[in-house]
Amino acid sequence: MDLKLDHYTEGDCEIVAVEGEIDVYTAPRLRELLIDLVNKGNFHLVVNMEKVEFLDSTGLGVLVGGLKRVRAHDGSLDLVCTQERILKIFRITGLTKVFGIYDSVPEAIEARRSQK
Amino acid sequence: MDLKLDHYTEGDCEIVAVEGEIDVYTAPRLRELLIDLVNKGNFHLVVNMEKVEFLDSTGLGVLVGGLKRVRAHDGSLDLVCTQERILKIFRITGLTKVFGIYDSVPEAIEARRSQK
Amino acid sequence: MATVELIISALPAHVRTARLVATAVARRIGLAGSTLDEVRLAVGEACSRAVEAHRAHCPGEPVRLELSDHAGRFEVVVADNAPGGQEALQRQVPTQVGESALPDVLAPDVGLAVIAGLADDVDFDATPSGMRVRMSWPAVPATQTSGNPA
Amino acid sequence: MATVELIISALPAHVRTARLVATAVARRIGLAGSTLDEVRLAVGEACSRAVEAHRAHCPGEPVRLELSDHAGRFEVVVADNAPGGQEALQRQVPTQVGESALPDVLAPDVGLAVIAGLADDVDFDATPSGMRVRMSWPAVPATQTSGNPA
Ligand SMILES: Nc1ncnc2c1ncn2[C@@H]1O[C@H](COP(=O)(O)OP(=O)(O)O)[C@@H](O)[C@H]1O
Ligand SMILES: Nc1ncnc2c1ncn2[C@@H]1O[C@H](COP(=O)(O)OP(=O)(O)O)[C@@H](O)[C@H]1O
Repeated sequence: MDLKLDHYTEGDCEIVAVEGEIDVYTAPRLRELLIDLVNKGNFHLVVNMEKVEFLDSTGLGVLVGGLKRVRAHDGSLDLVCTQERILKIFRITGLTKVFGIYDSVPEAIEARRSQK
Repeated sequence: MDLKLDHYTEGDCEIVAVEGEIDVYTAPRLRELLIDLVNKGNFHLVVNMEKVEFLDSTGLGVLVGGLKRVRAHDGSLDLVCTQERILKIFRITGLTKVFGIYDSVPEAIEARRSQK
Repeated sequence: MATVELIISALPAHVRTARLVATAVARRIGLAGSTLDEVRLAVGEACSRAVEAHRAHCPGEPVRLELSDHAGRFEVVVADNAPGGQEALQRQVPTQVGESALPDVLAPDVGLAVIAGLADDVDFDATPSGMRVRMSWPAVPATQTSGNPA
Repeated sequence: MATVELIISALPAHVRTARLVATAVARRIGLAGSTLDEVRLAVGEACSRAVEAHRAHCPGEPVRLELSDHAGRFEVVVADNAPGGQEALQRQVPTQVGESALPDVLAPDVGLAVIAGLADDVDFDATPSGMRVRMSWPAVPATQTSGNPA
């Protein structure tokens, strides 16, 4: 129900594993984590959303904010998501064109590598 | 969440297996089943409450009604229940003294047999 | 956490909505385990009683539920507009259903006895225009339980 | 099933209570699957928006939610007392966040766009004294789904 956040390094990416609900109540914690990671020099982020049960526009706002931040350092913020109910809100808002959205963490890392 | 009812014969007892929530919304269905069983000549009932998640005084009322009914035919209505949160309401209302409450269906059947 | 108010039309199905809300708010305030079971059952009893009373006397009017967290306590108030509450309270809530006087169906007053047996603190207040059941439990400060152990 | 009304003080945690109630009532009315997800998200968006607007303008006032089932539709109305709704609607709800204009945080208007994209039917109504978001979905007759298959 609540939000669970975890992160670990994989190659030159920092993987952020999110579990639970990202809404107006929990989004501030995700925002803090993203800011913290960027401040510590992690400019290539992959947010794994496979265990996200709920995401609203507040959560989208935090992801967009994170993207702006890493881009200021020529970085990237990609997403891993295959859940239709989560993808829907990205589609409604047109954000599927803004984020790289991948089917798995290895795919996201691989895509990042080949873009360099 | 909702109420699931099942019943089967075991020796001279009819076992009623109840699953879910017995409250003001679902209790009428349990009442109907008990009345129906008694009308069909089942006067020794064992209600298995091990999978009951919620029981309120409406549900208690249905069990008490069932007990009155079988007693009118010199029958019995015993309960199987080990869940503390369900037993609590029987204790508060003093109904632990009115119903035979057993730890398992075989124990309830055995107790019935030895009482004859 | 401040107040949540729930207003339900007098239908048995909505008693479940009321239980759901009371349990969810209580859990968020930090109540857990058997206290949460007590809240669920006591709120359910109060709402069933109110809904049944409305169905008998004023089926078109809604039942009100107020949940709040103040002075370190989680408080639930269930208020109905049906007459009969005073009489029910004067009948002296029977705490125990005797073997000898086994009723055909339990009197609705048994619900009141159950509430009295469950709530940490309870106050029944009836006038000819309705009854208010005020129940409360000690609230665990949310900070102790709201954090994620991860 | 008739009306349920929920009145929440303007706190983010209560948005979850509102989602919980809306989802539970919708499910009981017979909504399921992706429609239930739409209800949860649209109601969440409307309540988040209202709660944030109250926090900015009138933190002491509550947000109201009304759930009803009539004429074959499940309807949810979220009403707030904060100003600014008219301006938000006049800004012409952007349906798509463009790559070029990547904002620092999404404007609260995006919530309105999400609601418009999710609800089967939606109606925004704003006055200087507040905004009403009325959303509805076709309701499956309860008889089709409420029975126990067992
Ligand atoms: N989807 C739902 N619709 C209606 N009522 C529900 C729903 N989910 C739970 N409830 C009610 O809310 C109460 C609390 O449920 P819940 O918080 O899930 O408790 P638990 O997890 O201990 O079973 C239950 O008594 C149940 O009646
Ligand atoms: N105990 C709870 N306390 C607060 N909110 C809850 C609780 N349970 C569920 N919710 C909220 O209600 C919504 C619906 O929950 P639920 O009916 O359990 O959906 P699902 O079973 O599809 O996860 C969720 O978005 C969640 O935020």
